Amino acid sequence: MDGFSYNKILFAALTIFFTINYGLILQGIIGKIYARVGRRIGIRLFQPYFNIIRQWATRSAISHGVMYYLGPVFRFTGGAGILIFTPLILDAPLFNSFTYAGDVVLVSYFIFLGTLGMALGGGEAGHPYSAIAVTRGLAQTAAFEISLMLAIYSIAVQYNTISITEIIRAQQGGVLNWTLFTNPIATAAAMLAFLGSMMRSPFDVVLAPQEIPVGPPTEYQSQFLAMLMTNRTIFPVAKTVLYVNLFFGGVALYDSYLLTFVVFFLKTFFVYLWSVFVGVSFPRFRVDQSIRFFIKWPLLIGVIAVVAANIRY
Amino acid sequence: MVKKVFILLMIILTGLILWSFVPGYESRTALPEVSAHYVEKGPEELGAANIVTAVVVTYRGLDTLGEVTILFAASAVVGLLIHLNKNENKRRREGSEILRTGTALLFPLILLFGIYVFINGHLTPGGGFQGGAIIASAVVLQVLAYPNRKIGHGLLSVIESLSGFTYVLLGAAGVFLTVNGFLDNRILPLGEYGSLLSAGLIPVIYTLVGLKVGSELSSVVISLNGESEEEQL
Amino acid sequence: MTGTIALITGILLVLIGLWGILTNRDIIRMIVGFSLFDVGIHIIMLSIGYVAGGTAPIIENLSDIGKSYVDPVPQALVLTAIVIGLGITAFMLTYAVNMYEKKGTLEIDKFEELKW
Amino acid sequence: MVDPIYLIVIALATAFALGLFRKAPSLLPYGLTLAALAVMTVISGSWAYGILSGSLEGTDIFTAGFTPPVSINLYMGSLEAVLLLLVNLTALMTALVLRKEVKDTSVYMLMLLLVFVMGLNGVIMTRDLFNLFVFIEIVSIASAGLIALRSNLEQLGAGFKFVIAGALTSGFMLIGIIFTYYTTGSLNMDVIASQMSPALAATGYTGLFLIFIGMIMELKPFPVNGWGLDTYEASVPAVSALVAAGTTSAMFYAFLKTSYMSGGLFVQAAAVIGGMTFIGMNVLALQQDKSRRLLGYSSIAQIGLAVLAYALVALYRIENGEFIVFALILTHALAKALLFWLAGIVGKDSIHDWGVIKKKMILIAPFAVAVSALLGLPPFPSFFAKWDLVMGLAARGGMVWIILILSGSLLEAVYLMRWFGNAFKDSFNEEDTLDWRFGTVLPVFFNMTVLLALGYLSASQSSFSMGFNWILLGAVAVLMVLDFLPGIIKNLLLMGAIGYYGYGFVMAAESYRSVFAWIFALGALITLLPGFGVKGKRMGFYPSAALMFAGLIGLIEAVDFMGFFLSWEIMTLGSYFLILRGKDSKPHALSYMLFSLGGAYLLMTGFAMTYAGTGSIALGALVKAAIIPHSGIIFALLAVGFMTKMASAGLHIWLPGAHAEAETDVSPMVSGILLKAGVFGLLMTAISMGEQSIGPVSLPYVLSWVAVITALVANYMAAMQEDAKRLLAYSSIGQMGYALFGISLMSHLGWLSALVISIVHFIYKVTLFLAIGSVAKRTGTRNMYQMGGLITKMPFTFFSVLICIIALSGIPPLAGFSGKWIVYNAVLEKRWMLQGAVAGAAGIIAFLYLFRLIFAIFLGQLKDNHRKVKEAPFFLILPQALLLGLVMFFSFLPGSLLRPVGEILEEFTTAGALEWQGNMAISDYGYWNGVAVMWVFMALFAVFFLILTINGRRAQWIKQFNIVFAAERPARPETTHFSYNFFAPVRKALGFLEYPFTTNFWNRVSDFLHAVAGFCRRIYTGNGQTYLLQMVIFVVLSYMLTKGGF
Amino acid sequence: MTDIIFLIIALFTVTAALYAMLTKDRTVSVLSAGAAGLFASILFLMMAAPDVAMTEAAIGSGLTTFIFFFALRKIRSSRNG
Repeated sequence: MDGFSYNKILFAALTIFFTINYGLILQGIIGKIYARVGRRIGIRLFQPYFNIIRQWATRSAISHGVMYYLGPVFRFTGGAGILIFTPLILDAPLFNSFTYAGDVVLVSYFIFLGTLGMALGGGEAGHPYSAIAVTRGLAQTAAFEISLMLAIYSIAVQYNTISITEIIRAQQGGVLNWTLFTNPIATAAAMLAFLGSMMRSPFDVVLAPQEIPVGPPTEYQSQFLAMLMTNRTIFPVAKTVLYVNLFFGGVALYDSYLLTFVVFFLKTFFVYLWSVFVGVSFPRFRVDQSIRFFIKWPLLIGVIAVVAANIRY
Repeated sequence: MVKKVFILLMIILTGLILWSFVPGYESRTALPEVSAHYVEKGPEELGAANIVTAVVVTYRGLDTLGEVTILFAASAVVGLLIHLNKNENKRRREGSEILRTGTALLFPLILLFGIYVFINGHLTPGGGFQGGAIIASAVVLQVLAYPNRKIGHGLLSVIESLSGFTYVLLGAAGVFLTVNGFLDNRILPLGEYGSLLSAGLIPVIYTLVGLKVGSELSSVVISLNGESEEEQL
Repeated sequence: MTGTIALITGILLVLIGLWGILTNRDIIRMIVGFSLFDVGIHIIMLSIGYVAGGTAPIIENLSDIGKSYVDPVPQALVLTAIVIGLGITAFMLTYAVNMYEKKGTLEIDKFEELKW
Repeated sequence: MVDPIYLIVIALATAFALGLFRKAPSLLPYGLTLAALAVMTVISGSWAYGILSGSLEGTDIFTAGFTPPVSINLYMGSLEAVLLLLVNLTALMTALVLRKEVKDTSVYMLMLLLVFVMGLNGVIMTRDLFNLFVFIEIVSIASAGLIALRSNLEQLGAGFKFVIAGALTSGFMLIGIIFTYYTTGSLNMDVIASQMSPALAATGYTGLFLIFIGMIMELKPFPVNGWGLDTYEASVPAVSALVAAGTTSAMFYAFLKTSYMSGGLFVQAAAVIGGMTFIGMNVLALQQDKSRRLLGYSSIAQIGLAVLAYALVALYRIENGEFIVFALILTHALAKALLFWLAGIVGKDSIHDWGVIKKKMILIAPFAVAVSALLGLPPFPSFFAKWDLVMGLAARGGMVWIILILSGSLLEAVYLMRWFGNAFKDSFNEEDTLDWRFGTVLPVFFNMTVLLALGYLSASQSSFSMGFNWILLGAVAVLMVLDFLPGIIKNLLLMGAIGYYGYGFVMAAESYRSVFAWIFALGALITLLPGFGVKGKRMGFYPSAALMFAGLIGLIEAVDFMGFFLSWEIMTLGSYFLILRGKDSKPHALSYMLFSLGGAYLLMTGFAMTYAGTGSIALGALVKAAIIPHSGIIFALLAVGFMTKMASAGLHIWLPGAHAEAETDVSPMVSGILLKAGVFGLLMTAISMGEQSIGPVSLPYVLSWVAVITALVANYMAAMQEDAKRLLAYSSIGQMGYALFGISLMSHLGWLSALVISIVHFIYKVTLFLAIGSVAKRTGTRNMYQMGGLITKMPFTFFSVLICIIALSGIPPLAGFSGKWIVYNAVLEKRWMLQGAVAGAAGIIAFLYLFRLIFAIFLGQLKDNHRKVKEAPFFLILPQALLLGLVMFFSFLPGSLLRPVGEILEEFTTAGALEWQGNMAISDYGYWNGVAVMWVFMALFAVFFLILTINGRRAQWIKQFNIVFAAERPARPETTHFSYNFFAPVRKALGFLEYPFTTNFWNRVSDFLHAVAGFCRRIYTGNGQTYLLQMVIFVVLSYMLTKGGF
Repeated sequence: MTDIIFLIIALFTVTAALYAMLTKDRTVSVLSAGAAGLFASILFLMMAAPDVAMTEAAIGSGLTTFIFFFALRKIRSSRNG
């Protein structure tokens, strides 16, 4: 929790760079797995790299207006902001550049900056599909956030802090210290919410391919789309890291950098995989169905988590 | 029927309320303080033999003024309503010959009797109201005998107004001439006890009251008979 | 005794008057009820002022002062009340006449233009 | 000094003399009558002045040259003098109004008028029982005559009922008088009073009872008053005015005299009857839509209140009783006479036809004054009377009566305000005319002036320590007088007054008051700015606004309950008039007023209980109130009272309509500023009283749930609105829910969040309402689905909305986040996570409506009919720009806001207070560096923007419809602007939240009351005989109940 | 003795009053009420109140009855017309 120093700018840039690469690889792997489950060959592992580079290189940029132009900027700012406000690896200065700016509340609210930017940009594009997708996304977000919030409350009471760093620190010293085991109910609630936040099947109606090709960014192409795609590589990572930090013991800085990265990779990968796993086994929900779903079971579990935490701690 | 029984019940209950006074009641043997004062000091103070008159005209003169006002108001209302609802007058059958002759004979007598009653109010039973009523009866006879004769409000109204006005002024004169003397009869000398011209202002006031009440009641009767001032004499 | 009889008579008259007022739908007869009601009250009033063995409070000679007289005050009040009663009766009758001219009936329950 | 007996002499002499002028031109008798009444007025006025100023003393007036009890005496004291002045003045004015009738009625009407007045004078002055009876008879005969002034069927029927009821009543009374004479041997009230003893009261019970019941029935108690109502309805309005003002006042005074005479024997019965009348008449009046009959109901109710007040003053030995009773009577008389005269001018009986009053707009002013005075709003004497009464009752344990009085008053507000609203808002037929003559108009304005003057007098004489801003009230008065000037000048005047006063005021405000002082004073100046853009006079706007701001500022300055409550009511009144100005605001303004009054009465009760428990009316007494018995109830009353103003769930139904329908620059006033009054009050209560509970129920805990449910449901409702201003209105409810939640946390952080939310909500809700208001103005609609794509047409407005919605939703770099962050910490500290989660969910739902707001209006496709829309006018943008500057300042330096506010609160509790390390705020749980967040945001934004711009510098701007839509280019914007029923899936899933529980509840309450009224008023069958029977039953029952048998 | 006469007249008064209220005929009713007034005035006389007796006779029973009849006549005439 130090203050500002100029090297932190560099650290932040490195964090973003690292995450972009990691995210792209992760995308490739997940894509592969997804295809294999569906008995297809799937994309190449580095296909995401090609995609994103191609988009950045596309020169036919057109704009529908100021907000359309700024939308991706907002979006990426939001994604990158979360990333550098969240400790990726405990006590590693490189991955803790701006964590001093705020705690888990800041991070969870900062998420909305990107969302809002996207929504505004898509909105100005004038395509109705964008707006429809935004409404679906917002509605779904509103539904799952409540159980996530309950889970966060539960662990905040458990650890008596809302500082992410402190929460990670409290989980050190063995697998059994993870929130997953010390507070399984809260974890359950949060992981259900996680499904919604990843917008994967069955909660992927926001981007439903049949009706709305790509969701809010319907009208985006070329460099704007490139920026959005870049964001899409870091955003799931940032979110996953947050979940890992809160519920799966975070990633401590081990003596061996390799070990540290392996742990980081494994934890984020499996948490990410969880959403994929659920996604392939369920059909898609309509928005109202997913709202009803979230205000039933995850909510109930969340309430139990909070009440239990209140009693226990 | 149920309603009538209920009303009866209510009246019985009202009766019970009033009855609650009866057990505690017995005729007085002595007068209350104020009444005793009237009876004992009244003749000297006011010079009126008829104590009731003394009370009515002077001691409780304000009541009497109010009473006159009530009659005045009543006749004004009667006048107002008749005035507002003018309708054509049908000729009525004249009274019988006997009635007309009798009326011609009796009318002045009754008038005189009325005047006698109010002039002597301070000495004998009677007074302005009774006298006024008697005068009005004379008018009633007249109206019965000659239903179509126009007896206007004009004269009556002037008498009424003047007598009333004078009454009030005389009352107010007491305030000028004595202390706190509104309606005080002693602004005129009390005179010799028991004579006609005694008791100061009382006979004057009773005369005025008699005239006023007589004219008012008469105009009520005339109004009810269907006369309105437009057709007056 | 006279006083008590008068008092009871008065009360009875009041009640009879009330009965008439409350049960007769005919306005004229209601007014008759009121005048009986009034007479009853007047009798009650006089009974209050009655002094057993008292004479009328007319003192012909000053030497008569000190004899037993009935109370002059209620008499004065009744006098006033009677005149007021006449005024009110005349007044009610005028109303009745006008109401009849307007509506052609004297049933009290036909005059319900205003309610609630 | 002229002997008061001349009052009677002059009236009678003139009346008698009028008979001589039967044939004279009508002007002569009319002139004589006026002269007589004028002289009487002067006489009684000089007595009133003399006695009240102390140069004269009350005197006995003897008649017949004897002293009482031998002869009848009258008395002229201060009360008599005032009442006489009232009666004679009213008569004089009524004579002016009746000018037109003189021709048709010959001299009779004038005679009756004079006799009537003389009778009233006598009733007031006499000290003799039988004489009182005579005068009462005079009054009833004369008024029965005046009732039939036009001699139509209705008048005759009503007059006859009046006469027979009067005859029955006076019969009972006469029997009572003579019985009393028997037991006491006297007719002089003073003598009887001096003899009165328990023994005498027992033997003379029946007599005294009959006098009592006779006097009570003269006052037309519920339910034996059908004849009285008919009279009010049927008479010429001017006569009704005289009856309502003169007869009732005089009869009431006579009732007082007889009641004193019997040594207060029937005080309890009077209390019950008075209370029953007050409530009963007010309930029944709900169903009434004939204005004169309505006034009749109201008159009788008011007299019931006066009787009740008298009885309670006597029962509970309340101080200042004379003032209480007579303030009520005088206010009622003046206001009711005014309203009846007004009814004469308007000439329409149905309250739905009163719109015609707007033909002379100025008539609204007396109407408003009279209605306010009747309702006991400040500054009219009735306000102070009710206040003193309630305080006194509370101190002596008369809670039941307080509830009764206040609920009756609320009911009264329902129908009076409905009527006023109708008159103000209803359209009218151009062909209708007003009876606009000197003679009819003068009395109305005269009484209005008198009411205002009395208000000033009673305020300046009142017992409370005056902390009130007369400068601002003076501004109200000046603006009222100068209402003919152009709006801009008045605006300058008002801003000048507020600026001049506000500077010292803000500087002087201490503690958390200073926060609200800033909001109120700054808010006033900023929200008045748009007024410069409005052309024309804006009649009524500036006085109302001044009234509201005066009230708001008074709230801060108040040092005692009285001052606080007074300011509260003034603020309510001003804002009511402001809201009423909106286009379709009639029902909303009404419900606003009713909820506000209801809330205010709860406050009053709470204050009264505090006073009862602590013996102090200083606002500081609330601190002491924390430990007295019933402190929980006090807290609950105050909390609910303030929550009505904050529009918490269940008490909110007035807000959406009221805020949405208000004018463009009124919405920000009432939403951004006015709501904070509730926050202020509740915060004051919470800070002063601390945690309170009723039994095992902790009140802050209950409040917290109410708060979060308010926030959740309101935000949900906001997301479902199609009307942009309604959306903002619901959003305000939700934000106030957060503030309430903060207060209910009862901790440093909780209160800090409430204050911060108040401040930022003020800033962005004013901005938003101005921005959306200007959009609505430019596009001519408030429906969002009819807008779209306005970003290019109104870019500044878009920008200000954008900043505001980011701030409002609490997204980090802007100021709104601070409130959220503090709330989270406070929730953890208190461990109310469930409520916290609901509040959080509400916050997320807020995104739904905020996005909808900006998207549907500014983004998407521009509609064809909006292609020529212009940017908002300068004076609507200027305040927005100022406020946006403030938002940005607080966003860059959140500490500049949080630190001073936090320091203020440390005075009360330091537990959990934020610790500051440079720009970093540290709580017990977490930390937040707003400055760092801002810089990170800006840096990232700048970098990415540069990347995008450099990479795509050849970006080409394309036309509106250049999109791919189902493989076609859309030709019309409507098909591509997705906006109507925006959140249909949410509605499908959560539609149950929309079920109007609250609205249905209040509708049922209203329906129930109206049904009760509709059913109960059937007792007024219209049959005179039935009325008589009811009276007899009433007498019998009263006797049985007071005596407990026969 | 006087008591008995008084009682009898009192009974007459009450009877006349009752009859006035029970009879179906308006005219009879008015007349019996007048009679009751007349009896009452005798009672007044016996109670040493000659003034009142006179008044009651002249006004209470006399003039009032006249006025009743005038009113009745007017009503009748307006019915015929």
